[in-house]
Amino acid sequence: MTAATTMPTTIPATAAKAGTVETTYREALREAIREAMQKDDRVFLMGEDVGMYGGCFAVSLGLLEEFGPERIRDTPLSESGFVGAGIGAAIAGMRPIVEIMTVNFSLLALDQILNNAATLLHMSGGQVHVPLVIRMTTGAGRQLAAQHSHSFEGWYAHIPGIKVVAPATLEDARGMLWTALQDPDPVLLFEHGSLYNMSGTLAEDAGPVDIQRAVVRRPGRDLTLVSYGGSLPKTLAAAESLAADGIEAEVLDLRVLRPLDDETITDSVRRTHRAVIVDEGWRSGGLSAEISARLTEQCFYDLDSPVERVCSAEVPMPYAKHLEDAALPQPETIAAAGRKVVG
Amino acid sequence: MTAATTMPTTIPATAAKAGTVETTYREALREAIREAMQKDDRVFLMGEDVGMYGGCFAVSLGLLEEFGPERIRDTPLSESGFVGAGIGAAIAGMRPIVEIMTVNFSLLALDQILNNAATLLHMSGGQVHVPLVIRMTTGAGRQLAAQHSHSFEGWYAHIPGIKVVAPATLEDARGMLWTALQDPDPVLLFEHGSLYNMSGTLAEDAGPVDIQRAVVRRPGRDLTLVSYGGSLPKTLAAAESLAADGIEAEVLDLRVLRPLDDETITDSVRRTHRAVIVDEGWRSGGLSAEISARLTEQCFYDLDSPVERVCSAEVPMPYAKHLEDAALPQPETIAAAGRKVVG
Amino acid sequence: MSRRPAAVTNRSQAQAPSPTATLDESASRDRSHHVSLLREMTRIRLFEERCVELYSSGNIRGFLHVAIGEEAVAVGVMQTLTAEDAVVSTYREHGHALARGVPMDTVMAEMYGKVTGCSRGRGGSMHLFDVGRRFYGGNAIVGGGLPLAIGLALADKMQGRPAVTACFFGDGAFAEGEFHECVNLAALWRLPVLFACENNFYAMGTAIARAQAQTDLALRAASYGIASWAVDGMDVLAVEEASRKAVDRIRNGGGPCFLELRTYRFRAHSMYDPDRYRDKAEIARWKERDPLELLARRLSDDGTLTPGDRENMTVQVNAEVDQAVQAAEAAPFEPVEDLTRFVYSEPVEEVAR
Amino acid sequence: MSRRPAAVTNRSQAQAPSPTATLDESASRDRSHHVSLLREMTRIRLFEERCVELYSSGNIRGFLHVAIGEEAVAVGVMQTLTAEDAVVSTYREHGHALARGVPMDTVMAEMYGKVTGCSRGRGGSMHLFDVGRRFYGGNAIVGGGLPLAIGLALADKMQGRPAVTACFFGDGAFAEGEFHECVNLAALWRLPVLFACENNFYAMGTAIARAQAQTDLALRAASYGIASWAVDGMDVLAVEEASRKAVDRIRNGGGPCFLELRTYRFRAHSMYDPDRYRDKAEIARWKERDPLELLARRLSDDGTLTPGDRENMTVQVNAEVDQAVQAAEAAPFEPVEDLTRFVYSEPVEEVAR
Ligand SMILES: Cc1ncc(C[n+]2csc(CCOP(=O)(O)OP(=O)(O)O)c2C)c(N)n1
Ligand SMILES: Cc1ncc(C[n+]2csc(CCOP(=O)(O)OP(=O)(O)O)c2C)c(N)n1
Ligand SMILES: [Mg+2]
Ligand SMILES: [Mg+2]
Repeated sequence: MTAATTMPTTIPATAAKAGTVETTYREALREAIREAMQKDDRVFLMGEDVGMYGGCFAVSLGLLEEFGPERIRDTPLSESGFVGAGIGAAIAGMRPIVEIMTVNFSLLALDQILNNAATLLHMSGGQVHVPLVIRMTTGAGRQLAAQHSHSFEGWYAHIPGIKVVAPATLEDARGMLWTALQDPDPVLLFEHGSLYNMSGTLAEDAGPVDIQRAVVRRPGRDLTLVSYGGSLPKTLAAAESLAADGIEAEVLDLRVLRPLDDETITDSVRRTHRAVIVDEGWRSGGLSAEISARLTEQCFYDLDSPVERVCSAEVPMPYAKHLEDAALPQPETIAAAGRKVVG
Repeated sequence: MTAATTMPTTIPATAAKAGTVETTYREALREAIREAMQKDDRVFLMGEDVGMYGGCFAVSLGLLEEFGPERIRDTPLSESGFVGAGIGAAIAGMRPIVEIMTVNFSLLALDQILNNAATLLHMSGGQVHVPLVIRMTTGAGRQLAAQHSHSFEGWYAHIPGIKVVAPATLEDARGMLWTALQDPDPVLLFEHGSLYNMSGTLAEDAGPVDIQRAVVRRPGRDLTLVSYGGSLPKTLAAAESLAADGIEAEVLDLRVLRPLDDETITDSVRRTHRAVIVDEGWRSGGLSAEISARLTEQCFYDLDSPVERVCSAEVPMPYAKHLEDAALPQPETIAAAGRKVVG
Repeated sequence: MSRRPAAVTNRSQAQAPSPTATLDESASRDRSHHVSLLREMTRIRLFEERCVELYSSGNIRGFLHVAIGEEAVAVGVMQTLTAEDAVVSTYREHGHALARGVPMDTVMAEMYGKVTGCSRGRGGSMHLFDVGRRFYGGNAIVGGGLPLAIGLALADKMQGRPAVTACFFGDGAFAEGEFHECVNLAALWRLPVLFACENNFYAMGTAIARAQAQTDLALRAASYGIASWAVDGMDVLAVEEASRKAVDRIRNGGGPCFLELRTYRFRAHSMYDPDRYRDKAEIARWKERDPLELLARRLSDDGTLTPGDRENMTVQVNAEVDQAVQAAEAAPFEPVEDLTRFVYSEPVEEVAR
Repeated sequence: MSRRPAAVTNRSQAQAPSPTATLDESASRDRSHHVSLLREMTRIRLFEERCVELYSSGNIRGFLHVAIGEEAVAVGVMQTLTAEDAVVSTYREHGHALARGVPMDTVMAEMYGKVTGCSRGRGGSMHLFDVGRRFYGGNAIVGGGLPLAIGLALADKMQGRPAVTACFFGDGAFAEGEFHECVNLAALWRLPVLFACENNFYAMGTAIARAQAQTDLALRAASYGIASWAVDGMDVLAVEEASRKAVDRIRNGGGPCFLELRTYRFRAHSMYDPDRYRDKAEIARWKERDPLELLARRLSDDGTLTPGDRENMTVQVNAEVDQAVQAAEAAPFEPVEDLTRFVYSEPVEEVAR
């Protein structure tokens, strides 16, 4: 395992011991890249418009000036080519961070991700390691319509040979990258587009976090709300509204979508006996299905009611705001599902 | 809905009324293509080596001679290009059958399938219909190793806007294509590589079958084995071995992976109270997870034991036969899971 | 008025048809035609300027990419297409849609996400569709429209229709693998496709020289064995002339053609883009070749258009834009119950097909 | 012996280096070197002929693609690479692996699926790996190795290593979008990549003229702005000469080069292929240019090799093949409990890294 195994699970900012700084999810991601570039000269960032433009969502703004065009490497529009180049570079000793602007475009590189990155170690009989990190923006909520709003992180979590992480907090935005870079295998890191502007305080000395465990973001005894990424804030809001009704929901943040941290999930559900899974991905065959199936397999006799799922409507995302809102999990729909399993 | 809605569910060959012919899965697929080409001059077949070579698995052998190079259209190695061309041709009034040699290569065309074929109708507000059929070979069992052995049909079933079918019998190999071609939306048809040589009898007048319903391939009262495609023969074999132990398994053939026929599945499980899902896809986040989740949602209180899954090991498929065998669902592992849920 | 033949550089390996033989001189000689070109470009310009305002005021959301400065490309090419021809476009497609004849009020309603929009409000700025006018969108995957376009052309060809499919895409899309696959397929099968490459020298913040090893795109395209020209994309007459030559050739069975339409976007890539990567002087230089002003100057020089005429045209077009905005504001949203419609085709439509 | 410069056609747009300046004349003048070339080609030929037998007898399974007839390409190119250079190959890669120095017994054991195989039996014929020799597989997605290759080259370049990455791929792969993306990237970033295109004129059953609108692949590659040559791929000396020129150029910072190595497979695409699509006469014509016989004839003409020498060589190589088969048959399979190993890296390896 990686050095990260011994690292503590991420903790809420409020518990930070050292001094704190005001920051945003975007800045925390940028700090993580900067630190990795400083600490390890094998690390470089490659992708469309990461340099001169400053990153399509401004994550890498300023890094070109700091590290130069070799290490903050703008690419042409050639997703398969440059993702594959990241794989090759990882094999030959570099520690590339490849950025794909939006998860939809990653489909153009999926052959490389699945048939090469995820597969080379196995089909070479253990010889070819691919220590690559791929970052992408995921998710809806900004009226970007059907070709810019997908949530495929759960779909990617189907693939053996890769790891999938989804930071939902400032700590994880700051800390997951370094740990992912230490991992000898490909790690896909999904940044939810609606979180970039999320602000808050972060410990001044915030650093690497584990990429193995789910965590409880809000304790509760009556039911478990399983969530991650862009759905976490909505799920916490739903928990508040349930609390107003006297229902105490425990909120889990999966953090790592592959491999799933079964232990933390089942621990919680064995206590609460009820679960709702919140996933912005489509419902059928999504990550929510896997968690539901595992709960059946692992704590069938602990469940007091059927596991519920709150997912995106199974539609390509519409542009119009009222339709997009209706298509996505919302605090109200999450809370309603919570009431249903408790009730 | 399509004309197919009123068609009867496919029935076992033994019940055929008219004269019968000896045939194979491969020949049945070929006959289906031939008939479609004869009946509708908007139909054409396009893909790598479908013509001069005779089809990489000889499905289209002889069709070039019969229909000429315009309608049996060999393409260069350009999966994204020619799958997208099939989408465009479907939009403009043709009824293309696009063949992708093997499901692994379809990843190169996934952007076109997901971002265009599955999405155009919705994002055009209902204007752009894509009556396209894409055929591909899926599955392992022939020692083709990690880049030619995947089962992604369940993964494709995650995508709204497309339909996914998987013929497991001669009747379905013969009858699904025509119905798929009548569908106004994209249909993906998955042929399991291990079935091509399957032989048997087929009604002389075998024709179109529905692409909506799952069917019971073997009735039973003690548990339900849910299966499809290349796993069906293995599942039927497992049912025989369970029968030898006095356990009567009902075997379902899903036939259609999207949209799933919930009714037939839950009908069976409500009777048997126990279920094992057999799916050659990887387990985590696969189709088996979705069925398990739905069983929880739809018949939680009917279940006498947790739903089990028998899937492929979560590895890129190894070449060596003993490892490949160990990686795949087998009659023994299916039967063992059956005993477990009954026991 | 000069014909500016120098603006069209023949990059074809194949022998190009003689310009005199294939160019429709009469059309471009027609003064009223020139005025209509200016009006079309003005419609696009004022529509998009209004969109920028409406974006700032929050009436339009999502991504908004305007083509201000590039109007001559859309208008010039569209002149050469018939109603039977097909168009495939990009996410920077308001101009293509308007020039193709998609009514301005349906386009504006789409920007507002209203059910009266040309995509019922589901598409927004990046996904304008009008199948009745064979306008097949509006694709926000860079290069994603290219395979569709060759498929449309294939179907037209197989069904014996004399239609041409014009596919617009940018210099950035040229780097995508799909471009390579599609140009080869079109050339191999001699499909009736016009590859209309809008080279505005940037893909978001990436200048072409930082994305392409060989920046002469017309030369590159010619290597596939197709006729290929580089064109001054700021000169609507040059665009029309080149496009007519290409479309005639295609329609006459000459196989696909490639036009590199050299143009420039005067504004940032999208409303999110602070445009840090371009030199102000470069932008200013290109603005001197504003396609509207270039044409207007000619029309005023040759006496076709008085300052008053121009003023009138602006007033009329602004009225059209006002009307489109009012209609969009007044229009209803789609009922939220209809969210899951159009994932699959509906029975009633099936019957009608 | 003639140098056959006519076999190398310069397609580069860039200025080509003068042949006399960059070719290593001494190596090809060396007779013993020529004999070793023949031996290497013979090793590949006899290894693959044995594989065909072993396939028929069921000892080898899965897909088997032999390169019989194409040996000069693998052997010629490998002469020009050092141990520090990297190689990326295809599913038709026995010859590349053997010529690169991957021991024959590990390759044969891999065909048998044994744990002593160069990929522990997990890869089989299509996935031979030997990272110690910088032989990075064995890729069965057509074109799938190209992005890897440019990435390897990028890493070498960024780390200041003087290595060159040679990437083999076929005429069929040329049509894939990844080819386009990768050649452009390599050219743009001046990466040390040798694009070694094995043009055997067919992709499975599809003749090149039915797949490529422009069949002159070297010309097409040159359009990306890289040095590009078409080479007689049946003449191992011509291949070596061209490859040396290209590799020298690449190593000296000249950017990527493209070689179109014109060759032919004497047998069907795979063991499943009934080869219905090729003319018997065409095959016979190419067999007259069998690369082994071409070289052997020269060596016999210039007195380097007697018939006895040739016979001896065959006996020795056959003994090597026999030995490899025996070792493979005797070797164990991997324990089935190890099935799920190598999906993720193992801790012990992590420590060693
Ligand atoms: C496949 C894909 N990759 C990246 C993007 C993000 N993106 C949107 S527009 C654009 C630049 C495209 O440039 P170009 O093709 O020149 O068109 P222009 O915007 O200049 O009109 C990029 C990178 C995308 N939409 N699709
Ligand atoms: C992406 C992809 N598409 C299709 C195939 C099936 N296939 C295997 S080899 C081959 C022909 C490749 O031809 P070429 O590149 O010329 O190599 P050659 O076999 O002639 O050496 C095809 C179509 C594949 N393996 N990968
Ligand atoms: Mg551009
Ligand atoms: Mg070939």
